[in-house]
Amino acid sequence: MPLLALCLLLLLASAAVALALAAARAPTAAQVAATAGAVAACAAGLVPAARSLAGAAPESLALPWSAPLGSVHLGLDPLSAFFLVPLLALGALAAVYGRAYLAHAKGPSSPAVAAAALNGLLASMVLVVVARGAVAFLIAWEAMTLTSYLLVVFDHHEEDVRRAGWVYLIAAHVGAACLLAFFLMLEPSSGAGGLDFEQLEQGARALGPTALSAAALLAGIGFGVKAGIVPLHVWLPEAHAAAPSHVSALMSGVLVKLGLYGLLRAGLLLQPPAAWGHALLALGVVGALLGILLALQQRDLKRVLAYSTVENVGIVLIGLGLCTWARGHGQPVAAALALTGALLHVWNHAAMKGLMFLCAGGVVHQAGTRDLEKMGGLLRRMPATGAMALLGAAALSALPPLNGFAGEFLLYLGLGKVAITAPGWTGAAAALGVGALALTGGLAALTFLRLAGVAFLGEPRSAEAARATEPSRWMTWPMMLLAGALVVGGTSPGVAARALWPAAAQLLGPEIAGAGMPPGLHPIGGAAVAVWLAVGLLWLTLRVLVRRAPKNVGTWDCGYAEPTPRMQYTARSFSEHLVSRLLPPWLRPSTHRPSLGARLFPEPARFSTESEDPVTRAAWRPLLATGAERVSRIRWMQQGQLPVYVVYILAAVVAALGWLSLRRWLWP
Amino acid sequence: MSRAVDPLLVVILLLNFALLGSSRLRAVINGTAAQGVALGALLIAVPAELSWHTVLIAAGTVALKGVLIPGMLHRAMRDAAIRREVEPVVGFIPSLLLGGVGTGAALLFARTLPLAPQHVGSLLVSASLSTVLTGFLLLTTRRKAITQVTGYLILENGVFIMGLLLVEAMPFLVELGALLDLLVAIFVMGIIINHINREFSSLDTARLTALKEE
Amino acid sequence: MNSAVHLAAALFLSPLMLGVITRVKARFAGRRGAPLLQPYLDLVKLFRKGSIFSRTTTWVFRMGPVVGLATAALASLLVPMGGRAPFSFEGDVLLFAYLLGLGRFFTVAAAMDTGSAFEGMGAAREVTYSALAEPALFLSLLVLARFSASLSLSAMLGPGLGARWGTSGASLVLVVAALFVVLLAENSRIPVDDPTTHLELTMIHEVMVLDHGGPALGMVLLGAAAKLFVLGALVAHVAVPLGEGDPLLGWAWFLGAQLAIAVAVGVVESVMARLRLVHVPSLLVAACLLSAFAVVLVAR
Amino acid sequence: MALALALVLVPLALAAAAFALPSERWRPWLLPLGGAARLAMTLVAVSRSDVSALSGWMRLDALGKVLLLLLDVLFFVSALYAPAYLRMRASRDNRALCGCLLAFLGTSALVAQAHHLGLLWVAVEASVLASAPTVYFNRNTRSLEATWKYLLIGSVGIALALLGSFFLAYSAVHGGLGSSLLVEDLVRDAPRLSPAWLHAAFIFLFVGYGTKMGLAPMHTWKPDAYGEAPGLVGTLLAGGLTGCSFLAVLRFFQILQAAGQADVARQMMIAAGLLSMLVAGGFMARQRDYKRLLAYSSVEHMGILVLGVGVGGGAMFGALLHLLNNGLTKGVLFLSAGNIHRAYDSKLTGEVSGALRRVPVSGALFLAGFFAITGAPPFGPFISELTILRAAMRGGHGWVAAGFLVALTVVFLGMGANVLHIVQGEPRADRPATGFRDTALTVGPPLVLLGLVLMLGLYLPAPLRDLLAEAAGALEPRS
Repeated sequence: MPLLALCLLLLLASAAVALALAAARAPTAAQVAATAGAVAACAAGLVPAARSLAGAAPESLALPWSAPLGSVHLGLDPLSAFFLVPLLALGALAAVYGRAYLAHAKGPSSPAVAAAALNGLLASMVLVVVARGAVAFLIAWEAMTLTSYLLVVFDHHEEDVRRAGWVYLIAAHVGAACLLAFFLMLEPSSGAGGLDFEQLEQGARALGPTALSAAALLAGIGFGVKAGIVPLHVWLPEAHAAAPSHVSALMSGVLVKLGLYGLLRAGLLLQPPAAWGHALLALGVVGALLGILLALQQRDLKRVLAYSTVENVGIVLIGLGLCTWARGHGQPVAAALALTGALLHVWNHAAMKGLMFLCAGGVVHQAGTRDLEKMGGLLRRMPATGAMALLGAAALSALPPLNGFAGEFLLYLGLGKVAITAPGWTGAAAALGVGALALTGGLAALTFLRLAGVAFLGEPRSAEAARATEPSRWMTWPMMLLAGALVVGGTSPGVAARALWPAAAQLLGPEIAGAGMPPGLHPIGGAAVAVWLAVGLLWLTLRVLVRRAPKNVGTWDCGYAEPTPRMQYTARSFSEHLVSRLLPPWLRPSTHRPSLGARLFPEPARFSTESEDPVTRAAWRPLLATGAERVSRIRWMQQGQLPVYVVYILAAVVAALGWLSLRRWLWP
Repeated sequence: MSRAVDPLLVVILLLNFALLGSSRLRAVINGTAAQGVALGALLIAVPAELSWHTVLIAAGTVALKGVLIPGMLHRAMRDAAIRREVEPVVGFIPSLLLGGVGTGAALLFARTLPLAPQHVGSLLVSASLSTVLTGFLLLTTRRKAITQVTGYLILENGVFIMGLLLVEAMPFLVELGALLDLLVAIFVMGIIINHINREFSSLDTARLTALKEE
Repeated sequence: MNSAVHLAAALFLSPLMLGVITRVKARFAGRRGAPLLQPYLDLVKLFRKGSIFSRTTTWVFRMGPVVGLATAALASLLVPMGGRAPFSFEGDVLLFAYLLGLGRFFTVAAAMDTGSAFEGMGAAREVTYSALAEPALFLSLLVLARFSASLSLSAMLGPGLGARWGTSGASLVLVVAALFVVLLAENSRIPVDDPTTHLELTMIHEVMVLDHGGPALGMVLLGAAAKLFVLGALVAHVAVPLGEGDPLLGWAWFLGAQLAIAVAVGVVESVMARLRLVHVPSLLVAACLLSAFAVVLVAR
Repeated sequence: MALALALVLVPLALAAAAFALPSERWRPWLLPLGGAARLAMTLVAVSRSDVSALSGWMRLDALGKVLLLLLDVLFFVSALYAPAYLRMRASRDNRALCGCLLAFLGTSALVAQAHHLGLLWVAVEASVLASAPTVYFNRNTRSLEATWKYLLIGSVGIALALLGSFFLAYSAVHGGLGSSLLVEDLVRDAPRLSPAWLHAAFIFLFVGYGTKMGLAPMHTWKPDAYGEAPGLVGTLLAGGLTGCSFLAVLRFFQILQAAGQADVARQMMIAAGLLSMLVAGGFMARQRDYKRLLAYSSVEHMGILVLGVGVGGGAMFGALLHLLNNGLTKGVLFLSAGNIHRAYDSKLTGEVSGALRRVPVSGALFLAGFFAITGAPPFGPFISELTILRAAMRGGHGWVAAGFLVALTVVFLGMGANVLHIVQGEPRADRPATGFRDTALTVGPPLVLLGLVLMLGLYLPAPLRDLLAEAAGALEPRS
């Protein structure tokens, strides 16, 4: 705990130093100070997190606070430590990467302030995870929103970025309001009350079933917004695309996961009945499928990745839902498998998506565009970034021998266990869940092949892409560390699973966790090693077999003599078959076709497609628009007519006197 | 409490109706002045024993409410060279009806308020509330700044009548109220009317509607 | 030992299946056809030839054949052939499916690495159809898993399956049908794709490997054959379950069944025309529905 | 004795000096002078326990101390802003502004200390009258209209408050009490006051003083007055004057509470509070003028204050803390909005964008102020709003809490769209720079206020907490 306090202190202090230096017009020094502080703080914080996962006893700390809301309780248990590990690891890498990424930013915002905000974001996320009381949690939660918002709108001179930031802010605010209500609902109404988690747990026991469901709904909305659960995910792709890439990495890798952390904590408080597992499972399946179906339509590199985060959160939710269901139905093994798989996937996804966003950042930084259709051939021009992006793409498609496979493997096992043993419809439902997961996996492969293929392979589709070069070392090193994590996580998934088991055990409770960790991952690690060996062996074989290869020949292209980059298959055409043949119209991007031939001579016409989120398009936008329209009807009250204003006062008096008389008449 | 109180209150109530029903600015101002004089008389009639103090306030009230302010309003009307009609937003008959309904409601509500022994049976409370209501009506249904000022004065008169209940127990309160109201009326409204007159060259407050939500 | 046998079978016997299919098709067309061992000859020829690599391509292009072959070979270690598979554990069926996925990933990536419009087209179709085939494969296998209460291929395709034909024949018929469709789709056979014409008209798998030549193409061919072999093994075990018994008898039975499948593929290729591309998804969705129906039947 | 009077008379004397001083240049410096003098005196007075005068008619209790502290900090900080601001507006005569502001400062101390109901009414009155001419600073038709509305609606409120005071006094007469209208005496004898008169009195007082607080539906003057007044004046009106009226409401609430008749009052306060919040949210939704936006935000927060008092329990403390938080945050918002107004010469949201570029510190302050006022931690309003909300939940007002949250969300949406449009993006090409730049004197004061708001969110000094607790305790029912 002292080291964790040191971590928080270092983050805040370095942020303050950076702001001071920025104010003193020393932006470079400010960035360096903030980055150094972040790295040191993350290193300091990883120690207690690792110790806690290694079995150290939970620690806690109570700080006196003068506000009327009780003292601030902090604590470190395996669940917190589980989320601290990716947070601090990815945080340090993002900070290092971010310094180089933003060093020459030309936008309206100061890189030094952004570096300080990043440290603030890290500090607030750490605080979210270690808070043991609702007040500290909410403060940290909102501080997390604000700091991340400031980072998202780093480039706020662009209209898109502003809109993305605003959508994010709206979503976060609605979520926070729900959380506020959630925590306050749980406060025990008898006695002195109190908003520490312990007291809230007691309060939850006293709630009736209706109130409990309402509380669960509030928690679901509040945390679900952050986690990007469909249909609350709409802010996610916008914000991730708009933010600087290291921030997107941190958001996708960690911030979104903190929504899941909140759900898990809420689960510990509420002790959800098994029936809620169905809801989570359904949400998970919908989220996974919708997320990936939207991901494969996007033109914007970072939006692809963002929608894939929606998908992966859905996958984790499938695990959580299954665990909830299985616990209540006497399937301890399936529950343990599902939860371990879900948690492992959280870690794996943090590494994979972190890597991919950093790679995307490299591309955006060097090629100056997020549009897939303007990329191509980047692997030749930025070999390290490109190779790591391909690795990340394979991992995100959940392919062995990389880490993405391990978590899904356990999830499949858990689902499969239920599918082959549970009687009746539950078994069928679990089996269909397996089918859905398989479909998701196949579509993920499509999505990431499309991304990697269009962006990194083939020929460049724009002059900028042709000129791109490898980004600075400070940007590639963090990527390489993450890529290493992908490989190691793939070859030794058991190690990761053992490391996170204390957190899973805490969530599962002693009855289930007492049976020990479910086996299952060992062969996967071996298989991964076998794949590496087999591929290596055959690669050498091919090297030997290929004796003479003439240099400088073009692609054959069925004999076409002058193939141009424009003839390549585009990102849109890559997914066109699936999108236009198989998806219902409301899931497709809306297209604006030019009207031709209306006049005698053709006029200039534009064809454009818009990939606004279908949920936004169908639900949230109309809802907000009508809401704003309804609400602002009240404006006729203020017409500038003084006499009318006086009537309001009279009406207030009359209404109050009337109420008084009525009261006296009703309750004499 | 003297026997003259209730008749005086009736006079005031009648003046209320007269104000609601009159169509000429001059008549409105004169009605206001008359009500001011009646208030002065009330002030002398209400207390059981008369003190110099009370007489002084009464004299001041008559001077201000009955002479000075009406005089100022007459002058403002002359200077602004405005039309002499009242220009109501709500017509005279509806105004009168509303006034009648209001007076009835005031009577009903006043019955729910228990009175101290020395005041039992007095019309003071209902007259006060009804006059306040009349003031509100004039304020809200008349368009010119001058009529709005008179409406406000009537409203103040209503409050003043309420204060008469306290004139024995807490004379300080009554004086304070009376004097400060006049301060409002004279200094601030006078100044503002002057400015409005200059800026808009009319005393029609219907023009003062630039600030609004559209 | 068992591993070596499995590897050898997958790598060295699989081209024979291609030969059989070609021969069956030739016979249907009234020709004598190429020798049964023709695929072997082709492979030898290719492995001895020189190579050409477009200047557009990178290491990914060479990785395609390598990974394709490596994963098919490794997958063969998870499938029971004459007897139990050399490696079997709870969940090996998932590894099996995802290994094939890995192979596909790099085959497709290699195609896109050429920057050619045709190969990009093939790549897009390959991933689209395989994504649709995935649920059918998993659901069919789940039916078998439910019978054996295990998620291991060796158990699922083990001796108990024979008895099930008596009790749950309907769902097993559905499973066989679904798996056969998956086999055809995954190996780009008619009616999904026509593997015999090395032209851009062949829409999926073959068009992806247009730029490969020499040893790389050899690896591609061998990998594809091995994939056909291991997927065929799945179908073979479900369609013609093997009782417990002598390993030699088992192998003989297994190879016979594989030959039968090759013949069946050849027959299908001869009597059917290639589907129009837009109808391929319908076929795959139908396979998904068949297997889902089978699941519901057994879970009921 | 002397201190109590000095708190009132020193600023009034300076006000007289301001009216007498001929120099347009030096007159504004009287404001910081007066502010500093008053702040120093207030700090002394707050630390003492027996500041009183006029045989108990004036007495500084915990409630008064809270208000006085808020007023003086706000006044001092905005007074520091005044000279630089008025130098920019050299074309306008600042005699009335400086004099009236100082007069307002003096009368506000009278409000804080008045313990006689008549005196309280006079004091609130005087503070409203003293502030009215400051709205007319710009001397154009719009500001005239605003002043006219402010004055007329305010006067109606004044009249109703007086009527209410009469009712209250009569409830004492009816109860057979003596002629004392001292709060202490009334609280002591509260059980003997006539309930019927008391209730009616509270209605008139609440509507009357509520008009001056700007509670819906009596808030109509507020957007006009705040919109047309200089940002400096907006700060003092929104943070200070509303506080004076709120204090008046609290004094009467205290009497009702002591009489055990507060139920009706609480219901009305909760209703008025929620209504104010919702109405304000509705008006913010498509607001195009950012100073009017701030006015509606003020309406909303007045609603929060009375709602807190109506909910009672811990919310009482929360409401008093929120009085401070809201006042200080409004200072940040009005002063930075004033700067932005100067830098663009427009207060229409549609014409102003990219403030973070043109006036980076003011823009950032405006943004931070927006986050603070909408209840984002780590700023003070979060703590006070959470306290109120929590008390509402615990007090069994679940639906009130739900309405509160909904209203906060609506407000956030309405306000955010405007504020973000103003601070982000690029300045419009057709809005050339006016030459206004951030300087230490124009951004320093709001920065100080923001620091205080931040401090209140993270750390509540023990003396202040005790003071607030004491003040809240005085409003609780007697056990």
